[in-house]
Amino acid sequence: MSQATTEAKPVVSKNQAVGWLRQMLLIRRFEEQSYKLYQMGGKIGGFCHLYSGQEPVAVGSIGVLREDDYVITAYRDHGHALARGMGANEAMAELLGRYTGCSKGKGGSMHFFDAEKGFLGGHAIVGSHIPLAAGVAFASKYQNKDSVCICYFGDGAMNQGSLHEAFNMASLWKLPVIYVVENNMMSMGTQLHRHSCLMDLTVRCGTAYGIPGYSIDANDIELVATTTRECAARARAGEGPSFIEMKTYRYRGHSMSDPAKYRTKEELEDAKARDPIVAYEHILKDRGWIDDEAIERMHDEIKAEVEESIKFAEESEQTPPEALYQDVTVAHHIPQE
Amino acid sequence: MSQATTEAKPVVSKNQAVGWLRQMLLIRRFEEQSYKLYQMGGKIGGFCHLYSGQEPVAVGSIGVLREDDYVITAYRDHGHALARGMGANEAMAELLGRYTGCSKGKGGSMHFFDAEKGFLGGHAIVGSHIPLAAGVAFASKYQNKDSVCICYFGDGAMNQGSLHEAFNMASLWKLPVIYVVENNMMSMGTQLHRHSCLMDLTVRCGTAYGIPGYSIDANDIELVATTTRECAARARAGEGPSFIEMKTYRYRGHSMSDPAKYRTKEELEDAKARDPIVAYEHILKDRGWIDDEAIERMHDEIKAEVEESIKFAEESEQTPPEALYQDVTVAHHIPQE
Amino acid sequence: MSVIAYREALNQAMSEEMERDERVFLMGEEVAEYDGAYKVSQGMLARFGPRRIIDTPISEEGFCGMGIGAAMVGLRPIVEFMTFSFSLVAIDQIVNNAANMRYMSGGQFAVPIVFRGSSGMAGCLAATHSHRLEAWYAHIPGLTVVMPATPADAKGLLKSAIRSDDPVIFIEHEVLYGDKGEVPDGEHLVPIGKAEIKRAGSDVTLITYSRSLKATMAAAETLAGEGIDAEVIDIRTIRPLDLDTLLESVGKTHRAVIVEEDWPYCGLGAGISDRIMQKAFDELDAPIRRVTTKDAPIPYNRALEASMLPSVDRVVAQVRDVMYSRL
Amino acid sequence: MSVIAYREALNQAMSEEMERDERVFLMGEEVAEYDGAYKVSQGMLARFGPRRIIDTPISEEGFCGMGIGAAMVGLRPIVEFMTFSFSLVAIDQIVNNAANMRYMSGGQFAVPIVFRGSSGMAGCLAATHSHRLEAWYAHIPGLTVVMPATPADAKGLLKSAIRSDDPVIFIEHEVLYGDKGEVPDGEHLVPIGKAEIKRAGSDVTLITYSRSLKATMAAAETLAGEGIDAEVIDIRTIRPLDLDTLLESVGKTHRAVIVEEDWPYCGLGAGISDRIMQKAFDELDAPIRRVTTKDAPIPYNRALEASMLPSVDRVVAQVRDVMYSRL
Ligand SMILES: Cc1ncc(C[n+]2csc(CCOP(=O)(O)OP(=O)(O)O)c2C)c(N)n1
Ligand SMILES: Cc1ncc(C[n+]2csc(CCOP(=O)(O)OP(=O)(O)O)c2C)c(N)n1
Ligand SMILES: [Mg+2]
Ligand SMILES: [Mg+2]
Repeated sequence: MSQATTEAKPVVSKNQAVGWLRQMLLIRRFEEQSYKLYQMGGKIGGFCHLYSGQEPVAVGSIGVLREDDYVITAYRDHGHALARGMGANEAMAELLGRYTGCSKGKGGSMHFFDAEKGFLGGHAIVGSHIPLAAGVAFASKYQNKDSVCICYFGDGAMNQGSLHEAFNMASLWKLPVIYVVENNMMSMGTQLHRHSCLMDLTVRCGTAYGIPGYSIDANDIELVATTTRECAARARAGEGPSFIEMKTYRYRGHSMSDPAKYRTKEELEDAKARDPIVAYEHILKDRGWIDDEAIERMHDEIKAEVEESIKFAEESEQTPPEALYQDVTVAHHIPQE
Repeated sequence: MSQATTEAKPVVSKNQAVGWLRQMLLIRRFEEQSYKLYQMGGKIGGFCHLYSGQEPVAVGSIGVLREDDYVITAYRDHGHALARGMGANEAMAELLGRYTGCSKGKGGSMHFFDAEKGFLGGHAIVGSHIPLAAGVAFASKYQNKDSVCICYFGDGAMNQGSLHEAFNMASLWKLPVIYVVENNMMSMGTQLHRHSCLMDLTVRCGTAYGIPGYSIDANDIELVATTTRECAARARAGEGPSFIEMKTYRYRGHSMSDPAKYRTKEELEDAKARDPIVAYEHILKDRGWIDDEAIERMHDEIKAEVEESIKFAEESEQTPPEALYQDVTVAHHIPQE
Repeated sequence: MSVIAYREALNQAMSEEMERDERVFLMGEEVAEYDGAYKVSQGMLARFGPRRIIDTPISEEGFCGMGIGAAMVGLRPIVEFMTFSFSLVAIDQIVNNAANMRYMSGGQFAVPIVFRGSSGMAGCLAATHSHRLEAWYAHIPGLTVVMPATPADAKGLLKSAIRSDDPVIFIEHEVLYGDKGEVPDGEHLVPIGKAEIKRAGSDVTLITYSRSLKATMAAAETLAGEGIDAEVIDIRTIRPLDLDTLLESVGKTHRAVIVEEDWPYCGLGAGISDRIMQKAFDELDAPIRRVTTKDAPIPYNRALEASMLPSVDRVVAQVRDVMYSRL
Repeated sequence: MSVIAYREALNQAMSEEMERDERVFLMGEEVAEYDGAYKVSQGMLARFGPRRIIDTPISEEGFCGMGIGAAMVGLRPIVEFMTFSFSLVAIDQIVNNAANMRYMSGGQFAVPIVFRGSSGMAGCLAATHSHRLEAWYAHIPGLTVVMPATPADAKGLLKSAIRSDDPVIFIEHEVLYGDKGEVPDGEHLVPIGKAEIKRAGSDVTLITYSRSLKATMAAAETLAGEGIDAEVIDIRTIRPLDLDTLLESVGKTHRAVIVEEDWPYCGLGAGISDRIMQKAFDELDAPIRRVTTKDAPIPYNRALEASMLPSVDRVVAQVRDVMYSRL
C-alpha cells in the first residue's frame, strides 16, 4: 500500500493541496485516455510521450510559482501544460491536430505552447530548451523583474552539451532559473548507469557549476513544492540558479512504440504500488482535508472533463489547408518556390 | 630572478632533461621568429597563435609519452608539434604555405598535422577536437592496445558543450585519454573569472565527471612530466581518463592582431620574470647537468636551426595550383561544378 | 534473390561488413540493447557483442566526434543518428572534422566513417523531427552523400559506403524501413556515384531519389495511360552526382522534372537543375520543373503534412506542364 | 551624406537602435571589453554599459539559445558570431528554435533576433574558418537572410533587421569591414527583401551580393570596354529573394550570370538560377552561368585560396560565354 511520506506539518493550504490532487488526477486521466486514442488507429499521430507516474514533479513545482513566472520543458509536456493551467480541451485538440489546439494543430504532442500562461513549450530536440530557459531568466533580470523560469528535462538530456553551456552562463550571471531533472532513470531504453558517468546528479549539475543541488524523492509532492519554493526564493533574491534532481518513475514506455523490454513487470508493479497520487489521497484523507466521497466525485468530474475534451477535439475543425503558410513569420511569408 | 621550483630529486635522466630544455628553447625561438615573419608583410597569413610562455606544458607532458601514443591539440599548435618531434622545417614551411609544409600548405598555422608522429592536429574550432581525442582513445581500447591519447585545450574551450559530452563518455567507458587544460587565464580577451562559473577547474572538469583532477603549476616542467606520467599509467592500466589543469601564461597576444590591452605591462613582466625556460636552465645548472657554455651553444644551434627552417621554407615550392583538388577525398574527387 | 525489408537489408549490409572487417563497429543511441529505435540493428548486439555494438548517451556532437577520431587512427565506424534531424547538433563535427580533415592535413588523415539514419517526414513528427538535409550535405566538398530508395540499393550502397575511405552521409527514410523488395543473394555491392534508370522512357525525364521514387513511379504509370512515356531515374548518390546518366536521358527527352522531399529554395533539385542546365541548355524544350516540399516548416496535422509532400498528382501536373510544346 | 566604413556603419545601426529601443542588446564573444574581434562594436560597452553589451564564454549553442529564449519573452537580442563559421556549433538552435518557433507554437511566440557576424574567405584562414553558409540558411523557411555589400546597406539593412519581428541571419564579410562608402545622414533604413540595381545595363544581367559585388562591378567596367553593357544587381536580401527585380532585368537582357562566394553544388546561385528559370525560361537566350568558389575545402596557401574565388576574369569569361548568340 502507498505510504504517506510527507511531513506531518502541511506546507500548503487545504485548497491548494486538493487542487494539486485534482491536477495530478487530471493529468493521469488525460494521459491514459490519450494512450487509448493513440492505439485506436491514428487519431493521434507521431511521437507521443506520456507523463503517467511523474505527475508530482510538474504539479508540485509549478504549483508554487507565480503567474508571471515561466515554464519550459521537453517533449513529454502534457503534464506540465495542464499543471500550468492549460485547458484539457486545447491540449486534446492539439493531440488530434485541430485548429483549436494549443498550437493550432501544428505542434502536436511534443510542441505544446501557451503564451498566455507563460508556458514556453514543449521542445523536442533533447537539451535544446535548456539554453532557452537561461535566456528567459536573462530577460527577467535584464528587465529588472523578479519572475523566474523553471526548466524541466530528463536524465538523458543531461548528456547534451547545451546543458553545459547554459549552466555555466546561468551560474556566471546569476540568472533566476530553476533547473529540474526529472530522473526516471531511463533515457529511452538506456538506464542511467549506462549513460551517465556519475549517479549523483547533484554533482554533475550542481557542484560542477557552483550552484546548489538538491536531490529529492519526487513521489512526495509537498517536498517537490517546498524545494521548488526555496529555489524560487533564491532566484528572486538575485542569488541565481538552482538545480533539483527529482527522482520519479514513468509507467509507460518511452513513447507509444516502446514495448519497454528493458524492465521487468515486477519493477513496474513495485513502482505502481508506491503511486504518488494514491499516496497523496491518503495523506489528504489523513489530514481530514478530503474524504472518499469527495475523491470519488473528483474522479468522476475529471473523467467527464477528459471525455469532454475528446468530444471538443473531435468536433473541432481540422487545421485548414491555408494554415500551411500561416505563422511562418510575423512579416508576410513569401514562399520561395 | 627565476626560481628553481622543481623538487631536488630529479625525475628524469640528464639526457632527457637537456633534451627538454632544448625543445623549449626551439619552440620559443620558432615562435619569436614566426612573429617577426608575420609582421614582415604577410609571409605568414591568417590567424597565428603563438605558444611563447607555455612551452613546459607541451614539452613536459609529451616528453613522457611513448611513440605509439597520440597527441591532439587546438589551433595554438606549433609548440605541441615541435615537442612531438615535427621538424622546424616542415613547421615553418606550413606557416609560409609551402608544399613541403606539414600539411602541404593547406592547413596553415592552425592546422598542423603529422601522421607519422601520431600528431593528430591542430584544430581551430574551439572544443571540436575534445571528442576526437575520446575517439582516438576509444580506438586504443577497441584494438586492445595500451596507447594513450593526450588532448590539450584552453581555459576558454571548457565552455564548449563538446567537452561535456566527450568527458561523460570518456569517463563512462574508461577511455585512455589525458585531458589537459592549458589555463593561461584568458579566453582571447576574456579573463577566466568572466567566462567560467568556477575558478577551481578540477571541479568543473574532474569531479563533475568522476575522474581524477590535478591542478599544477606548469612552469615546473618536471611536475608537468610526473603528473602526466601518472595519468598515462592510469590510462594504460585501463583506469580511464584524467584531467590536468596546467597553470601557464602566454606572453603574446591571443593572435597577431591582439594588442592585449586587457593586461598591464607589469603583469606581463612579472610573468616573464618567472620564465619557465630560464628557470629550467638554472635547475639543470644547479644539478650540474649543463653549464653556461653548453647553454650558449644550444642557443646558437637553435638559432641556426630556425634560420635554416626559414630558408628551407622560403626556398620551398608554393603549394601548386593543381593541389586545389588534391586530397579532398581518398576516392577520386569529382568537382561538382 | 530473396525478398526482404529495407530495414533488414541495412542490417545485412552492416552485419556482413562487420563479419568481413574487424575494424567496423556501430555506435549510436539505442542501437544495442533496444535493437535500434527503428530496429535496423536488430539482433546485432547479440551477434557482435557490446564491444562492437555500442549504446551511446544522447550526445550526438560527442559521439560523432569520437567516431571521427577513431576513424583517423584506423577504425571504420558506423554512427547511427536516430534521425538526421538530430545531426543538426553534431553538424560542426561532420563539416569541419569529417569533411575537411583529409584536405587540411595535406592528405595525411582519411576519415572512413559512415553517418547513417532515417530522415524526412515520417508522419506527424512536426517541425523539429522532419528535417531533410541532403542539400546541405551535398553542398560540402569532402562528403559523399547517398540516399537509397529500395532494399537492394540500401544493402548494396551501405556496403559500399562502409568500404569507402571517405566520410559518407547515408540517409535512409523512416517510411521506407518496412518496404520489401528483391535483394540479390550473396555479396551485393552497388557502386557509389551511379544513378539507375528505374523505368526507361522517351518523352520526359523524371529525376528522383529516396522515398519520392514511389510517387514518381506511380506518376509514370499514370502518364503512360495518357500516352506520355516517362523515363524515371533514381539518382541514389546525391554527391557526387551521376550527371552523365541525367544528361544522356535529357538529351533524349529534352524535358525534365525533379521530384524531391526537401524544401524548394536552394534544395537539391535546384542544385541538379543548375548542373543540367549548365551542360544541356540547348537540349531543353521546357524549363526543368520541380516538385518539392512546400516552403514552410513541417506541421503536425496529418492532412497538412501530406499536402506538403510530392504527390502523384503534383508530379503529373508538372510533367503536363513541361510537355506543353508537344501537346 | 558622410563617408564611413562598413564596420562603423554596423556600429551606428546597432547604437541607434539601442538608443531607440531599450529591449535591444548585443551579446557575443569579445563584443564588450575587447570592442569586438573585428571592432564592429567599438565603444559600445563604454556607451551602453555591461548590462546591454555582453561578453559571453565560447558557448555559441548556449548563448544563441539564450538569445532566442530572451526574444520569446520580449527582448530583441543581437547575437554576434565572431564568424559565421562558428554558427555550425549553434545551428540547431537557429533552425529548430529560432526558425520553427513561431510556426510550431501556432503563432504564439515570435523570435525577434538578429544573428550577425562576418563570413567568407578572409585570407589564409583555411578550411574551418572560411565557411559561407548563405545557401544553408536560405533553405530554411522561417528565417530572413541578409548580406549587405556596402556601408550604406550595412547600416540600413541592419537597422531593418533589428526592427524585424522575425529571426534574421545577417551575414557580413570580413574583407568588407574596412571599406568606406557614403551613408545617408539621419535615420537610414533599407527595406528587407529589395534588390538594388547597382549599374543599369541592357545586354546581360549580373546577379551578385556581398563581397562579390566588387569583382562584378569591375567586370562590368571591363565588359563596357568591350561593348557589352552589363546590368549589375545586388540582391542584398538572400531570403526572401526579390525575384521581381531579377525577372525584370532578365526580361530585358535575356542573359544572366550569378557571381557568389559559396560552393557551386546546391549553392545560392543554383537556388536563384532555378527560380529565374521557373519564371523566365522562354526569356533566356543562354544558360544562366555561375561564378562560384571552386568545389574544394578552403586551402591556407594564399594563391591557392585566391584561385578559388570569383575574379574579374572569371566573371568576364562567363559573360562572354552567355553572349555567344549575339557575337
Ligand atoms: C538531440 C536529440 N537526440 C535524440 C533524440 C531522440 N530522443 C527523444 S527522447 C530521448 C530520450 C530522452 O530521455 P530523457 O532525457 O531521460 O527524458 P525522458 O524521456 O525520460 O522524459 C531520445 C533519445 C532527440 N529528440 N533529440
Ligand atoms: C567555436 C569557436 N568559437 C570561437 C572561436 C574563436 N576563438 C578562437 S580561439 C578563442 C579563444 C580561446 O581561448 P582558450 O580556449 O583559453 O585558448 P587559448 O587561446 O588561451 O590558448 C576564440 C574565442 C573559435 N575558433 N571556435
Ligand atoms: Mg529519463
Ligand atoms: Mg586561454
